[in-house]
Amino acid sequence: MEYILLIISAVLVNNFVLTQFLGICPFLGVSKDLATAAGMGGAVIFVMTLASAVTWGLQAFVLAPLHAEYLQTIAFILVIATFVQFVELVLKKTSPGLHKALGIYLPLITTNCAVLGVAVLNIKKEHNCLESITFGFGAALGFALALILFTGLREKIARSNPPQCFRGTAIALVTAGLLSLAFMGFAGLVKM
Amino acid sequence: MITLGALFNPRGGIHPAYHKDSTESLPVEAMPVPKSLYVALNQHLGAPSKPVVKKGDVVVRGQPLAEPAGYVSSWVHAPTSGVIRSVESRLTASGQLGPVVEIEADGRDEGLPCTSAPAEWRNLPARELVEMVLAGGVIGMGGAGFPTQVKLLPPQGKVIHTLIINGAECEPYLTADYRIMIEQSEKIRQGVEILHRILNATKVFIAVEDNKPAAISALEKAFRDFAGELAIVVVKTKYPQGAEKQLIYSCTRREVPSGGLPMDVGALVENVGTATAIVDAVVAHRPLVERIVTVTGDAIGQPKNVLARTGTSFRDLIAFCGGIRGNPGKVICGGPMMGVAQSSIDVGMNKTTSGLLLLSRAQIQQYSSMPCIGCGRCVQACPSGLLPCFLSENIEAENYGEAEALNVLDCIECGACAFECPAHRPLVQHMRMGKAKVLQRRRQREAKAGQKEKAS
Amino acid sequence: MELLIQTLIIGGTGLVCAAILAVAARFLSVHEDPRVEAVGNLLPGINCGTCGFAGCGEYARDIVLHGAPINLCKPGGSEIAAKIGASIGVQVPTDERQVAIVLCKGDDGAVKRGVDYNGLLDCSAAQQIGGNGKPCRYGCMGLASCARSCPVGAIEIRKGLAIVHPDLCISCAKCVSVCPRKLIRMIPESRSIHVLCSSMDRGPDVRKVCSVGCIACTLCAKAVNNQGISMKNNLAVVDYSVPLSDEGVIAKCPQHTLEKRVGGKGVCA
Amino acid sequence: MTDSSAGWIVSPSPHTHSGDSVSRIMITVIVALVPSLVAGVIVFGWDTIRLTTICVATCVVAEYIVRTMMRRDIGITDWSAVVTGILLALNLPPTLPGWMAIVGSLSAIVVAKQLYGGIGYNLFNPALVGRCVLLISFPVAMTTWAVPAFVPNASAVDATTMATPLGAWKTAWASGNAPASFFETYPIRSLILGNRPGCVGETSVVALLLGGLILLWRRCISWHTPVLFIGTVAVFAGVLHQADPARNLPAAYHVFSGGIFLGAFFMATDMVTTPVTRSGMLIFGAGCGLITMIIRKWGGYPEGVSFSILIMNALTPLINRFTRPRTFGHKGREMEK
Repeated sequence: MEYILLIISAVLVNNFVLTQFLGICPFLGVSKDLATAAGMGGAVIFVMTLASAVTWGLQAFVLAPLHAEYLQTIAFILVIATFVQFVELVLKKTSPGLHKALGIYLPLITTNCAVLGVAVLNIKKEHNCLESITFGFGAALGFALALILFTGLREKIARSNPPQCFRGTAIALVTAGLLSLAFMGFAGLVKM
Repeated sequence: MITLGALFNPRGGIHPAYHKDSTESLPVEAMPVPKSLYVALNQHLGAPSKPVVKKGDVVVRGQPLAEPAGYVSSWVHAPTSGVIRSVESRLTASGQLGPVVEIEADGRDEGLPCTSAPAEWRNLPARELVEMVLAGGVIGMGGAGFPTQVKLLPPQGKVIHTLIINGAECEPYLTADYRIMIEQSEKIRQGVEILHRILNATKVFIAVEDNKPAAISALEKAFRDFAGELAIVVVKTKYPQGAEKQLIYSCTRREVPSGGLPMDVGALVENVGTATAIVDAVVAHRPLVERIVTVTGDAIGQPKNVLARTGTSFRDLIAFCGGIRGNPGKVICGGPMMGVAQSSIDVGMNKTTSGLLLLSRAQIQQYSSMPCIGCGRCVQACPSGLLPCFLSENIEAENYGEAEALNVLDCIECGACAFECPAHRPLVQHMRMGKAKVLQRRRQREAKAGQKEKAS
Repeated sequence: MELLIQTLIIGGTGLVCAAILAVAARFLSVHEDPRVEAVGNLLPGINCGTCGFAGCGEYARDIVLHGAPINLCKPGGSEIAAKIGASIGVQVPTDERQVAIVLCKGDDGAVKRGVDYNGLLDCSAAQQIGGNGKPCRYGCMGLASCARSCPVGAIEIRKGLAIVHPDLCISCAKCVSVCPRKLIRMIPESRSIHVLCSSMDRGPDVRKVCSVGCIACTLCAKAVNNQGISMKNNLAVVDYSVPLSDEGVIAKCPQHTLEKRVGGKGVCA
Repeated sequence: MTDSSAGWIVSPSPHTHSGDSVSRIMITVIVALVPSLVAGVIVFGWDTIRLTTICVATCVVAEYIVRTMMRRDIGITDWSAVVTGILLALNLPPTLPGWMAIVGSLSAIVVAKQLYGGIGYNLFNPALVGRCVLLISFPVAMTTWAVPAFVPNASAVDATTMATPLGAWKTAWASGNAPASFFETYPIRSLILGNRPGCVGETSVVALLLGGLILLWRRCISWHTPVLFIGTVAVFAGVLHQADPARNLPAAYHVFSGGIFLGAFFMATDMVTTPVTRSGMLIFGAGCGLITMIIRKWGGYPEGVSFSILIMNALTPLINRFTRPRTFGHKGREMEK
């Protein structure tokens, strides 16, 4: 039950994109087409879940015993980068179309603050191994959900008619703001 | 023979004001042959006919003016006797330029000498009957103008087992088919017998909308002792009930597959007017050179059902019906839903011209450039199950790939969506443009694929 | 000591990761022609699409793998074409610059509109219902589809008539395929004499609807002995394949359909 | 008469029309809102008129100014800004300061509507965006409720304010106690008539239902969304009540209090921001009901209608995508290419 609440909290209440504003770059970058967004969501779920597990292990078994917590950031990024490179290799092999559509945003998951954020938050909230994985998975799920939701909205924005100066990213950011306003309704749903 | 209520109800549809009362009780009136006639050579679907006369030739009524220029094409005959004034590109009732033969009538209206006695068609083989239909220049008179002989010769492997006679006449204002059903129900019966003989169909349906009880009883009387399996289907009054695919669904609950033809579900639909034209062509060897036109609308002096020669100009038709009253907003060839707004009245009527409509400004649709407000009424009205609102937005944004994915090619351009649209968007125009662009893209894609194949 | 631990941790993690990736790369490698990337790097990368391909990358792939012409990149011009040619060893075709011209002169002053139009402001949409009420069935409708298709804004609609500014034209020919009445042609830039009409109606019919249309009087064709201007379907047609130098012919046209325009500095009606 | 002087029109088909238009729909909505406005005036008095005037005036003026700045057609003749203004006013507590109402109206018209290009292009219901911006920015002012005109149980009232039924229930249980004399303070009859604290226009179920019927009769809305919205809330609340009658309000209380009727008939049926297909409307209504009840039961707010509709607005493009009707002559539903 606790784990389910953790997931609900990460998906709805503390959605990484919509209430914590992490990972905005790919959120805006790959939300133009449903299939691409779903692919990105999948990639992020993979990277985030595994990175949560590995970084937790790295912290618990290497950094903490050796009192080298100050190396957290750089070591975590190393791990994340590996996973991202791995996903990139897999996608290039299995789904070149998706690989092409994701373009620069795929390697950019490395520097996606959402992924690093999950790893760091796991340590900060003193999650155990299973909690870390659950939290990582939930956060990634929330990211994917927000991405897919936003894709639908982007499609409608593409047909809308904003003033010249608001076209493109500007109106997308306004929309993200309104979406996050709507998600405020979930505030207080899970007290964690 | 039996009379059936509505069998199946196709999806969507609208209920416009019908305005049929001003002409439905008026008997058909024959119009004298006018001085000049403008006979278009592209009245039918398919290749325009090839002219066989030239400027200065003298012709008599029923003499061929042009011959078929392909398999899907038709003969065009002289509607009266006179001199050919010109054969050139002119404005036609479709709104486009097309080959037109201008005839100056000599006033004598002589016909071809009768070469053979009325044929005893019952003894002739089907093949010969089809030849006679072709020679008579018969085309679908409901509006599309598909050459009838092509429909009567299904390719190998296709069997037509259901014949549907279309008397729905769902377009508002028009009463031409209604008058045919009342005044010539016996002739329709003869036409059905000929079609029955050609096709050997197992089932015959005659579909009439339930707002035409007089036509139904006239048909019931004419067909009461018909030998084959025949049913008069009283379909629900709604637009576009008379559209070919919708009517097939109403009678058989079969859907013509996307991109297919009625014969793919074993059906053939003929308009009641076409049925009478077939009788003329087969029994009397008389080619199709005249038809009944409903001249109506609130800007015409005297609404009438007129029997007029093909090529009669709209100007002459209007003059015969009491001239223009007041200030017309639109002159429309055909009905108000699918007809073509004319930019000139010096245009000849076709074999497919079922009506000429003069509407005042108060009666007509005014299109605007307002954005879609997403009410979804077009979605509910669309008989094809499309999403006209999103289609039009995508086509406006030149997003033709998405338009293709939304099946724009399945649009039948009936106009139900634009009739309902509270934002008055020109949805049908969007669809037509989208269809053209999607087809163009497809051709380009195929050409490119062909090139690549060649290169590799 | 501290330094050693740091080095060991980061180095060790990096080593493990590198090992994993090395193994993965071995099993998941994909081969791609290196020339595609080379050509792609030469292209401007703005994905304008004027070459007719879906972006620069696609065009690069087509050049290398399917032998597409190398001079299609308009923004890059001849300079980039030369570079691409050098990198993959293909000769650059050299031709005179082509510019678009609208062969109609019937603006709102010359053609009186008889019937109003109520529908989409798009040429091909209007053409499907026979035009937008301008009585000439061959001339420019002025609904600006060509102007919208022009990637550089070289087409202006002036008094209901499309006019190309040749100095801005990048010869992409997009407008040519957009015009439903086929009024736009690509011609060599140096050609200066044009018959600005496309109507195939007979003279009296043209006169009825347009004050500057070609009435097929044949004076111009006779003046040049059918060398460079010839009559075809009730219309004088300029043969742009050869230069036409005799400028006296312009004065011959009673309708002022013939006009002289050079390289963008010409007189536009 | 010659052609050139005839002056008639060429246009694409069809040449005839049903006669309905956007401005007619908007005027019908305004007419349908009149009963609720009247009810608001009866229950909360002058504040109703004050807020409505401020919101409508701000919306119309803002729309006019923004359209002029964007150099677009001035679209205010379609009456949509008036509708937004009235709907926003009906969604505000009666005592809200005027300047806050102005802030809400500006968020509604400028941010939620005109930034996207005006009517037809907005993604979220403008009035609800206005309300939620206010709710998050001024939580105290937005949850201070005036005492209605005819209080059945005066003992539950301090001098000037009173809690809404849902608010009273939630606050009491937050501290672990059942609210005292709840069913005497808020009898079901006054919930239906509208004699209870709440937003200006959400209280009178009778008036809202009357308006909803006008919209249904004039074909401005279809029954799908409201029925599924209210039905889902009723079923959800009913199940909860069955499971634990002491802690959960009966279904009727959930349905008749809060903004369910206002939301179901006037906000969840907004044409622009809701699905176009019938099945989409069903999903939309059910989703609204579900999210409303989740927020009411487990969320931080006592009321969730506004947020639930906004969230479903965000889902609308996806719902439209996945509820495409089957095209005539095609085999299956093609959801996605």
